[in-house]
Amino acid sequence: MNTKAPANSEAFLQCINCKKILFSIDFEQNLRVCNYCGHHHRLSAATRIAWTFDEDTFEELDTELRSGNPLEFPDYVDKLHAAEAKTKRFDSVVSGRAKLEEMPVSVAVADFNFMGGSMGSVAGEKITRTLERAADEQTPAIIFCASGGARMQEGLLSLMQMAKTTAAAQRCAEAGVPYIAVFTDPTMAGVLASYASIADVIVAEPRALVGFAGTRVSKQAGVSKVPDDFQTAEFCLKHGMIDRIVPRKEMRDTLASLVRTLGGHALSAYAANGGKK
Amino acid sequence: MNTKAPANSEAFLQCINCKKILFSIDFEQNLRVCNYCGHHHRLSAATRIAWTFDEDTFEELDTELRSGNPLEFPDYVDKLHAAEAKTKRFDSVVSGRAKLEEMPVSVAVADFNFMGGSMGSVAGEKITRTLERAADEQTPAIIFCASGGARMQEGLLSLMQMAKTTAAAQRCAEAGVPYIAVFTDPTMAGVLASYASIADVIVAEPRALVGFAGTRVSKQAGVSKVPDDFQTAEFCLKHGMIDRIVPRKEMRDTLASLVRTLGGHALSAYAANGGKK
Amino acid sequence: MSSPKTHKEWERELLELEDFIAKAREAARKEAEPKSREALEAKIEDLEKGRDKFIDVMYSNLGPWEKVLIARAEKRPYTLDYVQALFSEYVELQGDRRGFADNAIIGGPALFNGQPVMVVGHQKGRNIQERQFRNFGMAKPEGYRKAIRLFDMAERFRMPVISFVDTPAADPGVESESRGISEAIAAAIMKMFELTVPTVAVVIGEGGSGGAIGIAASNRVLMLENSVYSVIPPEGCAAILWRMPERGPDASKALKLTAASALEYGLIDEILPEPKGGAHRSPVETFATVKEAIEKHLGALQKLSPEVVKTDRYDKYRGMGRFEIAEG
Amino acid sequence: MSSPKTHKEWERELLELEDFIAKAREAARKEAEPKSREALEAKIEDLEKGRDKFIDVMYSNLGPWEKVLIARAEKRPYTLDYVQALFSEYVELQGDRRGFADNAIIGGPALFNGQPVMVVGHQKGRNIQERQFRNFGMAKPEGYRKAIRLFDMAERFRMPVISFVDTPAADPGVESESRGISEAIAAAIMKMFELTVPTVAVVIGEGGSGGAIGIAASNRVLMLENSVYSVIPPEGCAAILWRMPERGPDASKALKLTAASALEYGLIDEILPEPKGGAHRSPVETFATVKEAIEKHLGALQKLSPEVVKTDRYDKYRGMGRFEIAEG
Ligand SMILES: [Zn+2]
Ligand SMILES: [Zn+2]
Repeated sequence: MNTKAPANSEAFLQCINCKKILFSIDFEQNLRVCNYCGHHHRLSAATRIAWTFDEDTFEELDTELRSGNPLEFPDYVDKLHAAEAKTKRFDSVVSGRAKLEEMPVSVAVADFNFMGGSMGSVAGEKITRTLERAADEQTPAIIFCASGGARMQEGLLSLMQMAKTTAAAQRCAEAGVPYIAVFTDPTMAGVLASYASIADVIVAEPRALVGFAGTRVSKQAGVSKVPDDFQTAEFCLKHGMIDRIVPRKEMRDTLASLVRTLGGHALSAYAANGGKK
Repeated sequence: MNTKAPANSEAFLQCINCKKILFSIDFEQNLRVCNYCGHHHRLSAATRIAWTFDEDTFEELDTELRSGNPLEFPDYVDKLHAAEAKTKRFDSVVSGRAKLEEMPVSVAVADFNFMGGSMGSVAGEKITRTLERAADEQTPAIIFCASGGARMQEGLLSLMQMAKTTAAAQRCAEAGVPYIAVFTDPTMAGVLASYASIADVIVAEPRALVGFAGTRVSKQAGVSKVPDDFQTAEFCLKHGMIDRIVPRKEMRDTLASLVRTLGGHALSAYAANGGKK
Repeated sequence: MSSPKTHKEWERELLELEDFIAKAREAARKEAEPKSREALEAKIEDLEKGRDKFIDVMYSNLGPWEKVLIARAEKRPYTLDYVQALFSEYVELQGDRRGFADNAIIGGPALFNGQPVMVVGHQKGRNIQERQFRNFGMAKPEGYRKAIRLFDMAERFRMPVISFVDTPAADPGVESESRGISEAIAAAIMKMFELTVPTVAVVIGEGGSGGAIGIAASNRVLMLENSVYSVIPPEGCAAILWRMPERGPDASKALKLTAASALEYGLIDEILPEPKGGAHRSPVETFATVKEAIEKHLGALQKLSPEVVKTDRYDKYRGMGRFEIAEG
Repeated sequence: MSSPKTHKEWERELLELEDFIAKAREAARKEAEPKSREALEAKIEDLEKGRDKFIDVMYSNLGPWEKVLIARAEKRPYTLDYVQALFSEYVELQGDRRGFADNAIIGGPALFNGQPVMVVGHQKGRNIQERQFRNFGMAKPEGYRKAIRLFDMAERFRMPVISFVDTPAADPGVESESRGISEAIAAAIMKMFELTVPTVAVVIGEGGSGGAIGIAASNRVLMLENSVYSVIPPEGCAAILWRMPERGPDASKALKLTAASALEYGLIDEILPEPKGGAHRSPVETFATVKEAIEKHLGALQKLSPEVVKTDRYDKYRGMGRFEIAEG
């Protein structure tokens, strides 16, 4: 695994969950999981990639895709520019190829820092390409989800990304290539109700927020009382909606085992093709 | 529809549900549904066939199949002989071909009078042949269920009929031929947990008993309280397990519409083959 | 001037006028004296012309918010009205076969011009009891799972699928969440992309986000002129943008949720014109329009091979989205 | 003499003997004086020979009821014991993706001799907490629906399915009934017949009626020597036949529920011998036997084409049943 240098120069930081003070160096060593309460703090796409896949094997693709403002939605351009400045990226999804324990995988990782990881045309296109590459090249797909949902500012175009990405997941299934989704905090709404939920295997980070409707909406809508763990990964597990909750430090091993077992057939086809389609 | 002559020479009878006294002639005219409480009294296979399919179109098949006593199970032979004497049949299922509003259908009808409609090797074989004929001849399958479950006296052979009949239903589905099941009182246990529950469309007669475990077993097993309508057709409808509750007098029309719509493609293939495979 | 909040409120003057005309007609009917009756009838005729003009003006150049109100109008034809008008031998099938039943999505096999098809649609209710029974047209997971079952049958028995879209949203409650409303919607979308039979969706009222796309991902998507199709309800959008849900009318402009916008962005295939004054003012005319449109699109799709039907659908959605290409 | 009701009761004398030997061994260990210790050890050796002979006698010529007791024994290896012993990289997958999770059926992908397979099995518990957590190995609908999901993946990713059967019955409670336990079992059976990947089932303990066949309808079905497979629990059969559930031992004879009978009637493919004294007396030996048998059958099945794998399974079950042909 790769270096876990402190993200900033501060020696200490505070856990956003339990509010305890942590040593930055310990915190990074512990993959940004609080030593006290086990809270899994959010990661940028770059960090996630570095900590998950084989060192220096990630090849980023689709970098030319940039969100426009097709609806001329008020203030959207400003928000995009702010997000671009903050993340040095053109949108919330990073996509490409990587290796996991030397097995080739097609990868997409969402970055919550870019407009809450929301899915507009660019995110939808990148997810679609990731799943299409998986199908075409017979390499298992791994997608790390982190999103508040569809991107309102692209209107119906965003809604259609739900159909488009789901269609690509269907193509992946038909091609006999496993698709594994990782729900990180948060995985919500339009993303959850499309490509995220139909992965062959779904694992989630502990206590990740996972749900369809904003919590307020659900609570208003339901007459039944709201359980304490409502819209958490734990709630999803109890209700059969995900396969496992996997702590961050076991994530790489778990994903590798899933790729090796479920992806065995696809990877043989990949190898038979000389490692390329 | 065919003649509904009184089954016996008595002028009156008593509803087994509401205990009111009924005129036999009215009762028969009303398809043995109580005028007062709407209770659907059980029908023999012969009556069911006469009241459902086009007049004189039923061609009975598989009549040579007769239950033996493969396990040398105590008293089984006596029970078989008694059932044969009572029903003038060799087992609980009557199978064959018929027409419904001039459309060819593959048909099986269970007779509860033969050892509680239980499924042993013969019933399993007849259901299997009915579904295989449907698949092979591209004629929709209609099966009227009435059974207490698998026939204990044939042991594991009976259990295997669950797999065998279900496999035949799978073949039917793969052949693009619709299979419609009608749950009549009672449709239970091994029959419900095999070919009955995986029909494309399931309709039930009102208040038919439908369930997996004997009512006593379920009540013991569950800590939760037992609903009033537990294991009735109405309970199944509420829980999404059946498509419709169809009163006996609407059954023929409903089945015909289903065959005409769902079976349209299969029946075209049948017609293109000159009405035979 | 603040925007109207309901279709009734927006049409208030028109409804008053219609009410007045109805009363005048009643008076004329009761009037024994021929001269007076004639005079009254002449006046009524004038009033009716005035009303028609009123409708003309009101319904020409509708803004997005007015369309939202019309799309939600209680008097608008609902799915079962179309089913009754356009199909024969419809048998409604129920249940998800997993323990639950839903009444906000309905469906079953039927004949369309004598040809077997599978019908699926959201169903709203007109009075309070009906509305509760239909959960205001908001389907729970079991609704989408029933739809999947019907899609499966459609594929198995080679029946085209006609779906009618009319929902404010999928049910967002705790129960729905606990049974996986997100998975149900996603799985329904996925199933639609598996089909090799032609699929045609008609947005007849509200095309409400995920709840709509769950049964709308079809080869052809048609929208009635005054229906809307949106990623989020305008009130919800306003609440997020400006923390003022009452600014729904403004949000409805920003969201580009009209049929015209959807067509412009290449997201639907055709706009079906409504009768003057909206679909509810002449349901018969509306049914005829919808029927003809389905015939046309279904006819074209049925000329394609099953494989092409499927890739046509994939390619259609594959192309949706608008983005820029950054300079290398 | 009344029949024993549990494996423990049946083995009581043997267990006492084993207990005595253990105590003697402890005493020998503590004995400082070499002569006395030697004497004790010699006695222990005699006792052990006696015990072995005891086991020999007890476990030779077992009746059906004794097999029922052994099949239900708490000490018997359970599915997860086999999973741990026979496979690597097992990742347990959970959930039916419909709102519910079950702990009586478990499963997931794994490697078997380095080759990807899908493992599914009933899981019982050993202590009270575990037993409740596993619902005594009685799966609810969600267990079978999870199995279906795993079968689907196995097909999609070309993985053979290995299932371990060990359940008294499917859960018969009100909850299970309300979520369609019957449909879940039937759909699981149906799914197994759709598969074109090889499937091998091993009955390791109790093959309890519908609950068992729901994950057992495989290309090859193997039974451990002392496992049982029955259409109804013997106690239930006795209750129906004689209204005396305590006559289970008699019913167990009538039901022909042993591996030998199943093989005789052509319903299974092979009986796997157990170590002397039952699978639990030498799990390692049992695991080796089971592993070898799976290798053999899987190896043979993997030589067949996917289509043939499927028809092989169909034909196998198609031929099950015994009836007479009446004179025309
Ligand atoms: Zn903390
Ligand atoms: Zn009565």
